[in-house]
Amino acid sequence: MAASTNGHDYKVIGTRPVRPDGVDKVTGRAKYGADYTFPGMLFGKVLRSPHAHALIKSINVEKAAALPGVKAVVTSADLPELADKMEAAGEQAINLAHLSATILARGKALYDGHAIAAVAATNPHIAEEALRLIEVDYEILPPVMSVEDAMKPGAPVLLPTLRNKEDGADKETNVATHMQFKRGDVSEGFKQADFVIEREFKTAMVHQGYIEPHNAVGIYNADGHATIYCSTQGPFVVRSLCSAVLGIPEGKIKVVPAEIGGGFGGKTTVYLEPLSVLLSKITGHPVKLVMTRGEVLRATGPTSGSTIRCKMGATKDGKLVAAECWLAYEAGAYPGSPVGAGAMTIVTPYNIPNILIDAYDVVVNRPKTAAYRAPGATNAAMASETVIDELAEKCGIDPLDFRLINASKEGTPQTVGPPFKRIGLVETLEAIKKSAHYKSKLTGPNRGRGVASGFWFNVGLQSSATVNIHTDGTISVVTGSVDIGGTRAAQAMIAAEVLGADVNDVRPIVADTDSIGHTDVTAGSRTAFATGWAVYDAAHDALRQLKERVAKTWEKKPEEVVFADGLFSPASGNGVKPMTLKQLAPRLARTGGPIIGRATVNARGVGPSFATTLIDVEVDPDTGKVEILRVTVAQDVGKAIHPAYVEGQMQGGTAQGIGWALNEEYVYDDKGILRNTGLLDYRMPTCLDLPELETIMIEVPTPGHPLGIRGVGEIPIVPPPAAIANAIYRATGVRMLELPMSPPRLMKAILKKRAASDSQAAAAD
Amino acid sequence: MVKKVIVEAVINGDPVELLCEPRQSLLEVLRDELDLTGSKEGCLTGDCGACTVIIDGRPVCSCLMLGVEAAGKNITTVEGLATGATLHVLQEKFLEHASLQCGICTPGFLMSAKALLDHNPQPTEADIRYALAGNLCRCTGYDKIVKAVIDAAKHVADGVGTSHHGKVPRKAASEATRDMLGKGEEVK
Amino acid sequence: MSQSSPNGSFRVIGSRPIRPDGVDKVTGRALYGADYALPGMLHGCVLRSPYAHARIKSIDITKALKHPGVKAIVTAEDFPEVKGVMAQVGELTVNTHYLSLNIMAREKVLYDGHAVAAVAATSRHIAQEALELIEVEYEVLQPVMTAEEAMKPDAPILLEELRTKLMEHRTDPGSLEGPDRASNVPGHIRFERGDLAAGFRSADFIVEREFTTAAVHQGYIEPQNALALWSPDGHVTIYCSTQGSFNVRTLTSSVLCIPEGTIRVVPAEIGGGFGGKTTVYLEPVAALLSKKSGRPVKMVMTRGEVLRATGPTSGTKMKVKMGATRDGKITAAEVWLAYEAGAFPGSPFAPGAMCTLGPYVLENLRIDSFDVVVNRPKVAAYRAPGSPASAFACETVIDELAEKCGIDPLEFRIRNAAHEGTPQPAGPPFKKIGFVETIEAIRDSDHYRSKIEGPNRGRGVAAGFWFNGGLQSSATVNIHTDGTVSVVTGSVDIGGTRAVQAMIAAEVLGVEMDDVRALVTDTDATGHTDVTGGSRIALATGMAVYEAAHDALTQLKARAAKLWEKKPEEVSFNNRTFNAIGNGVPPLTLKQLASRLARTGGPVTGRAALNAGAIGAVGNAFATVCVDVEVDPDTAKVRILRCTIAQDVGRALHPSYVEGQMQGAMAQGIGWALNEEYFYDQKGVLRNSGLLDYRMPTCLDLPMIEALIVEVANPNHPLGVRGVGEVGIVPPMAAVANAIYRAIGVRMTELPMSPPHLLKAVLERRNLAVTEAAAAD
Amino acid sequence: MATVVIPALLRKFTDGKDRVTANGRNLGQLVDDLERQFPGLREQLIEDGEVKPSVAVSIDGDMGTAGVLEPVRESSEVFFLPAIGGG
Repeated sequence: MAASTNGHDYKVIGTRPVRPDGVDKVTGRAKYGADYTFPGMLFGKVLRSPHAHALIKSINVEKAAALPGVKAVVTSADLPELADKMEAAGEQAINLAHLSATILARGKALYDGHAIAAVAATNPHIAEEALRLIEVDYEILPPVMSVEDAMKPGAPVLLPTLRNKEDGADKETNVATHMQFKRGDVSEGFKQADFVIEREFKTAMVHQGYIEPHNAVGIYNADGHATIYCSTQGPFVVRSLCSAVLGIPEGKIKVVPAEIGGGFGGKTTVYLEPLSVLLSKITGHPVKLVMTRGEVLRATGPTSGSTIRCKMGATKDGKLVAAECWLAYEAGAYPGSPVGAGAMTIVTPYNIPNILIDAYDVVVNRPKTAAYRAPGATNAAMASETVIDELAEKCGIDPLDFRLINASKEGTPQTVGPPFKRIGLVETLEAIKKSAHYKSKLTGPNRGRGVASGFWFNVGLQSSATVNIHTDGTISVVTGSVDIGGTRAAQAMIAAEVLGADVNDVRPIVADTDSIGHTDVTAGSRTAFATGWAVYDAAHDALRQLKERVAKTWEKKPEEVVFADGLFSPASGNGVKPMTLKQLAPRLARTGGPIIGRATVNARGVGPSFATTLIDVEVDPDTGKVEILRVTVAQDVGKAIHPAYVEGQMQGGTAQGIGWALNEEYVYDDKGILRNTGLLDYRMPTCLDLPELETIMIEVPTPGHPLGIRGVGEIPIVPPPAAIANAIYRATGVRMLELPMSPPRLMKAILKKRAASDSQAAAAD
Repeated sequence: MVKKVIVEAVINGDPVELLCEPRQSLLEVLRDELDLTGSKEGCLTGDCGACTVIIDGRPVCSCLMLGVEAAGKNITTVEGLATGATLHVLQEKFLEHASLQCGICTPGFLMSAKALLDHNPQPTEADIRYALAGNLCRCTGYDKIVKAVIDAAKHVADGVGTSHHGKVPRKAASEATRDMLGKGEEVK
Repeated sequence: MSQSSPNGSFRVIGSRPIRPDGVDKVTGRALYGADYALPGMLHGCVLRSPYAHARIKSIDITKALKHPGVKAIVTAEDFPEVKGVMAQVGELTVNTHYLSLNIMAREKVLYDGHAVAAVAATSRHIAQEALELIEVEYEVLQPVMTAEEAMKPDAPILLEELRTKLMEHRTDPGSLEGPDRASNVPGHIRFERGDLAAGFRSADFIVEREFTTAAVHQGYIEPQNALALWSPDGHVTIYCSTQGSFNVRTLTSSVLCIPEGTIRVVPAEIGGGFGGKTTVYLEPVAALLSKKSGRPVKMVMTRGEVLRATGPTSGTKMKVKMGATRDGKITAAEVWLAYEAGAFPGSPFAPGAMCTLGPYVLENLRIDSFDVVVNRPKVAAYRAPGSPASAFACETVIDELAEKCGIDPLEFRIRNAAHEGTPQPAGPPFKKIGFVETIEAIRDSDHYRSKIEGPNRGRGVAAGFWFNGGLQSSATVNIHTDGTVSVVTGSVDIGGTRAVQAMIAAEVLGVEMDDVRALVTDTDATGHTDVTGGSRIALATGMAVYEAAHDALTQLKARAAKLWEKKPEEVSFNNRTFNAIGNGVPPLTLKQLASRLARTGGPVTGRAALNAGAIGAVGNAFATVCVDVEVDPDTAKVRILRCTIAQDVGRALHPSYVEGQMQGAMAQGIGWALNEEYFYDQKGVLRNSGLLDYRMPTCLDLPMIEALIVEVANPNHPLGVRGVGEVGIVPPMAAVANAIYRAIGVRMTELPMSPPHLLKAVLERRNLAVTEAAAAD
Repeated sequence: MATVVIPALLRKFTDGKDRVTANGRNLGQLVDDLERQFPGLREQLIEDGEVKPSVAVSIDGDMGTAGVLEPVRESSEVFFLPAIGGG
C-alpha cells in the first residue's frame, strides 16, 4: 500500500507492469556474465595466498607453464607498477598501486585469499591443476585481524608506506585516516542531560552475498582494442579501472555489461576483469574467469567489521542534548572503509545540538572492503539506535514518540552541516505508529517488539539516455545503467509517461560503453533517480521535436501545438484533427526524418532517504535462537515508479539487515585464515528464516527532481539489526552489544544475566 | 587428459547424446557442452540452489552430480519449463508478482517450486518455504517469491487451493513435501 | 592507383586508416548471421517447388510431423493472408501481398524454387529428411520464361488480378486501371519530349538494333540466413545478415501482421549484398517456426536455394533507334525496354528508362519501358538496378554512331555530354555533375593513350549514370570522459563504412581516428535508419554523423565557455582546440575538456537524425570505362587485357574503400558481360544452380582494375560526398562489346558474350563474308 | 503559377498537354488545383492524402521528402516521376 503524497495523476507511473527483461529471466535465456562463451575461449583460475600476512619471496611458475593445455601464467610482474598515490580513475579517486596489488599481490600477501598468480588453460580443470604446480616461497608475518590490535602501538604494519596526518610523515601506522565531526560543546551538552547512556558495540565483517560469483570474459584484439563481458554495477567503472591497472587507454576498452546476479555494492570495482584482458593479450584467445564461492568470500569486498562507542544524553522529557561517538572500521588490507559515511549517518536522523564524532579508517589483514548497501550506516545505526532505545526506556517514553520528539525535519542541520531539504523521517515514524502491526498486541513468553530508524544520503552522479521514436510509434530507451532490480521497467515507464505511450510500446535497452554516453555505477540508489531523470529529459527532448513535426504538418508554429493525454492538438481549436504519437510516427520521414531524444545529467539535489522498521521476535530460551515473527518497514520513497520493485528493494534490504543481525559473520582463526568460506557456514537467511515482509511506502517527493524520485535501494538495510536488538531486549531483558546476535552469543548473554539475577536473589536471601 | 565418456539422457524431452569428462559436473555439462546456460552456478557446493534441475521428478543441485551420472535419466531444466511459446504458470506468476530482482536465483527457484507443485499441488505456505529452503535469494527477502508460488498453486488447483497468506506458523511441512525432499543423497 | 585531388584542409578525410572491424574479420572473430547460435536452437529448412508454374492442389505434412526430431512445420496456411498494401520501406516500395506470397506460396507456385513449406527440427539433417516426407500435389501449368513470350496477347497469365497500369511500376492487385484484362505487364512508363520524326529526319546516320540480356545474380558469397526467437511475451528477436535491419523489421511485421515494435532485428556482419539483401525471405519463416516450436530457429540457405529463390536482377529485351548528324550530334533516340520482374511485379524498369541516355543531351526522345512478370524468381535490387542493361544497349549504339561519323568514341560522348542544367530523360535538370570530367580522365589516362596492337585485339569504351540515394539515417556521437569518441549508427557495414563514419567524427571533433569507435547497433538501440543500399551510407549516414558530431561540438563549446565563465559564442574551435576569444586562457584540446565534463554538467552526447532525400535527389554519379580485350578466334573466349574506370565520387572519404567499390563493380560488370546468366530448360527449371555452372569471374579472369577517382563535389552534401557503390557496374558490358567489335568486327547484341554466343556470331559473320565473296565472283 | 510537367502517359488527362500550370503553396494544394483543371489526374498521383509510394516528385531539380507538404514556389517547375530503388 502506498500513501501517495504527490498530487499528480500519472497514467503509467505507479502501475505494476511486467518487467521487459522478465521472460528472458524466467526462461533461463537471460545472459549473465558466466553464460558468455567465444570460439577458442580459454579458462582462467587464480592462485590465492594461504596466509593472512606474508612476504612473497619468490614465485616459480615453470612447472605450471609446462603443463599441457596451459597457455599463460601471470603474476604482478606482468602488470605495470603504479604510483602509490590517490588518482582520479573515472569518477572515483583511488590509490592505483593498492588497486593493482589487489588484482595481483606485489611483494606482500595481505589476507587469506589474496591473489598471487593467474593461469589460463584450455579447460578449467587443467587451470586448477596448474595452480598446484606454482611454487611460492612465503615468509609468514604475524597477522593483524581487529581494529583494536591494529591501532595498538607497535602493532605489525601492513603497508610500510601508509601515513596519516596526525602521526606525521615518518610514522608507520595502520590508521589510514582520522575524521572528526563537531557541533556545539558536548561536555556542556551532557551537563544538561538527565540521563546519559554510554555503550561499546562490536559488529562483524559481513558479505553482500550476491548469488552470482564474480566473472569476466576478456578478449584482447591484435589492434590493441579490448572487449570485456562481465557482470558489473558499473561498466564505465570497469573501463576506467582496467585502463588504469593495465595501462591501456580507456578508449580502447569496451565493456559489455552482462545481466548481473546481484551486487549490492560489491560489484562496483574490479577483480577478474584486468586478469581476463591480460591473459587474453598473452594468449591471443578470449579468456573467461569465474570465481568459486570460496574465492568470493575470501577475496572480494565484504563490508567492515567495526568497534563503535556511542554516548548520548537526554533530558527527562526526552530531548536529546548531546552525542559523542567513536568509530573504528576495518578497511581490510588497503585503506577505504566506509567509516566516514558511518560517522555522517550515526546521529543524523536526530536534531542534537552538541555532537562530537571521531572516525578511524584502519587496515587489517582481511580482504579490502567494498561498498555494501548504505555502506557504513548499518554498523553505526546498530549503536545509536540501541542507545536511543535505552534512553527512551529511561525517560519512560515510547521509543517511537522519543524518536518523533527528536526527529530531523526540513531545516534540521545534518552532521556535515547543511540543513535538510524536505525529508520524510517523521512520516515513516508516524506510519509505523499507525500500522496494524504496531497496533497489534504481542503476547506470549520470550517475545518482544523492537523498533529502529535509519538514514542514508543516496547519490546522483552522471547518467545519459537516448530515446528513439520508431516509424510505428514504438519507442526505445537506451541507457548505460545496468538493471539489477527492475530499473529497465522504471526507465520504460518514465518514457511512456512523458510520451503518453503504452509501456509495452517502449523497449528499454542497457547499452555497452561504446554505445552510450558516460553513465556512473548502478549504486547509491541512483539509477531510478538520476538515470530516470536523464530518461525523463530525453523523452521531453523527443516530445519537443515531435511537436515541431506536428506543427509542420498543420502548418502552425510549434508553440501552437499542445500535448496532453497522448494527443497532439492545436492550442486554438480550429479544424485540424488531433493525432496520437502512433499516427504521427509514420509521417516522420515526410517531416524531416527520424527523431532521437537525448539527455545527459549530472544529477543534483539528491533526496536522502529514511526508514523505520518494526520487528517482533521470539527467543528460544534454551538455544538462544531468534525467530522473526513479524516485520514491517516504512520508508520514504519519494515517488514509487514501479511499486512492486520498490517493495522489492525494501524487502530485500530488510532481509539482508536481518541476516546481518542474526547470523552472518566472517570467522577467522588465530592465524587469520577464514574458516567459513561456504554458504553452509556463512549463513544467509533462507525463506524458512523469514516471515512475510510488510512494507509501507511513503511518498515525500524529492524537491527538484521532475518526478520527485528518491533512491530506495539502500536505506532498508540500516534499521533491522538495532530493531532486533531492541526486540530481543524486550523479550529477554538482555541488551546485545555485538553482531551477529547468533545463538551462541545470545545464549552466553542470557546465561550471564540469569547468573547475575540468581546471585542477586541469593544475596537478597 | 581424461578420456571422455558418451552419455545418453533425455533433456527437456529430447533424447540427447553427449561426450563428457568423468570429472565434469552435470551443471558443467549442461552449460558448457549443451549450451543450456539457464542453470546457474552460485556455489558449486549445493548450498545456493541456483543450479537446481529436476531429475526423474526430484529437484537436484546439478553441481553436486556428475555428468556421467545423468546417463539414462530424464532431466528438466528451466529451458524446458515453458511449453512452446506458453509460459509455465510459475513463470507467469514470478513475473506478475515481480518475484525477481537480479534474476540469477530464479531458474533454481522455479525448478524447486515446480518439483513441489508436481508432488503437492496444494501446498501450504509452510510447505512452500520448506521446499524452497534449499534455494538462496539475496535480493527479495523471499516475500514475492513465496507469494508467486502460492498464487501459482491456486491456479494449478483450479482456484480451489487456499492461500495461507501472512502469518501461519512456519513449523512442520506436510507429508507430501517431506516425501519429495525426504530421501536420497543427491536429492535436496 | 588514385588521382585523388589533394584533400584540401581535411586532416583525416582522404587518409586510409585501418577499418575498425578489420581485425575481427581477419581473425575470424566477426560474427556473420550463420555464426549465431542460441541454446536449444532448432534448424529450419524450406521445401521448394520443382515446377516453374503449377497449382498447389494439396499439401500433406502428417508423415513429416511424425518424423522424430521434427518440432514444427509451416505452410502458407500458417501465414496471415496479407492484402495488397504498398508499404514504403525506405527506398523500396513493396507490395506486401506479393511479398507474403513470395515468402510462402499460396495456391500457386510461380517459379522453380518457390517456397512451399518449412520444417524446424533438432538438426539440419533431420529437417531435410522431413522435407522428403511432405507430400505436395501439383497441377503443372505452362511456364512463361521471357518478357517477349509474356507480353504476347495469348500468353499464359501468372497473376489473374494483374492489370497494366499507367505510371505505376508496382501494381495493386484488383486495380481496374489500364486495359481491363488480365496481363503479365503490370507497369509501363514513357518519357517523351521534342519531335522524334523531325529528329530522325535531321540525322545523317541512323542505327537501329535489338538487344537481349540474361538475368544475373548478385552472387554475394554469404547465403541468406536468419535466426529467430519468438519469446512468450510476444517479442521477436531476429539475427540475420541484411542490408537493412529496419527493413527486416518492417517487412517481417507486415508479413506476419504483428506490430513492428515487437520485433528487434540484430544485424549480423554481412557477407555481401549488392542490393540482394534489402528484402526478406527466411526471417518471417524462422520467426513463425520459432513461435510454433517455442525454440530459437536458425535457417541458412544453400547456394542452390540462393540462386533458385532469391532475387537476381532482370533479364531484358530492348530496342534502340538513334540518329546523329555527321558532326556527331545526336538528333533523336527511340528506346523500347522490357524488364523481367520475375514472378511478381517490381523490376527496375523505371530506373532503367530514366538512366539510359542520362549522360547525354537529347532534344528529341521517346523511351517506353515495361515491367513484365515471368516464371522466374522475383527480382531484387542489384547495383544500380536497371541501368546496366539499358546502358549496354544505348552505349553500343552510340559506339556505332561514333564509328559512322568517324569520330573518336570519347570525343563523340563529350560532344553530347550532359552538364549542370541538362534535362534528364525523365525531365528534371541535372545539378552539378562530373560526367565530362570522367571522360576526360579516361582520355588522358596512360591506358587510353597507350597503343593496342596484335590480332584479335580491340579497345572499347562506354559510360554510365546512376542517381544514388539519400533517405533516412540516425547517428549518435558519445564523448567519453577520456576524450575518446564513439559513433553509433544503424547502417550495416558492408564495405568499410564504419571506418568512414569514424573518420568523419574524427575530422569534425579534431581527434585521432584511433580515438573513435564506430558501432552498428540493432533496431532497438538506434533511431530509424534505412537500408545500406543506393550508395547512401557514406553520403546520408555520413551526413548524420557529421551533424551529430557538430551537435556534440556545440555542447562542448558551451562547456568550455562554462569553465572559462564566458558566453558560448565567445568560444571558438579551430586547429583542434577550443579557444576563448580575446584574453589569454590556454586553449583546451577535446581530451582536456572531456576530463572536465562531469563538473560542467555531465556527459556529452551529440545526435542527428535526418532524411537526406529520395533516390535521385543527391549527388548523381557518372563513370566512364575503357577495356582492352583479346578474342580467341577458334573458341571465341574473350580475355580482358586491361581495364580502367574513371568515376566522379564527389569526395573520396577513404580512397581505398572508394577504389574498392569501383573495382568491385567493374568486376561484376565484366562477369555480367562475359559469363553470367540464368540458364532455364524448356520446363522452366534452373539448370545452373551452382557456382560451377553459374560462372562468376575469378582472379584468373581479370587483370588489375585501374581506378581513377574524379572528385566533383556534391553541392548537396556538407563534405561534397557522392555515392560510389553502384555506377561502376553500368558501363563495362557495352565497353566489352565495343572492344570485341574493334577486335573481330562483330557487334554483339546479346549478353552474356560467352564463347558459345560469341562463336555463333563469329561464324555467322564468316559465312556472310563467304557468300558475299561468292556473289562477288 | 507553377509549371507542371505531365508524364507522357498521363497526358490523356491533359488533352495531350505536356506542360500545364497550377496554383498552390505546397504540392498538395498544387495537385488539388490540377484535379480541378484535369479531373482524374489526382488519383494517379495521390493515395490516402499522401503522394503514392510509387511516385517521386522533383521540384526545381530537388527530389522532395515532404510529400504533399513539399513547398512550391510561383516559378517552380514540377516533375512527377516513378520512385525508384538502388542496390
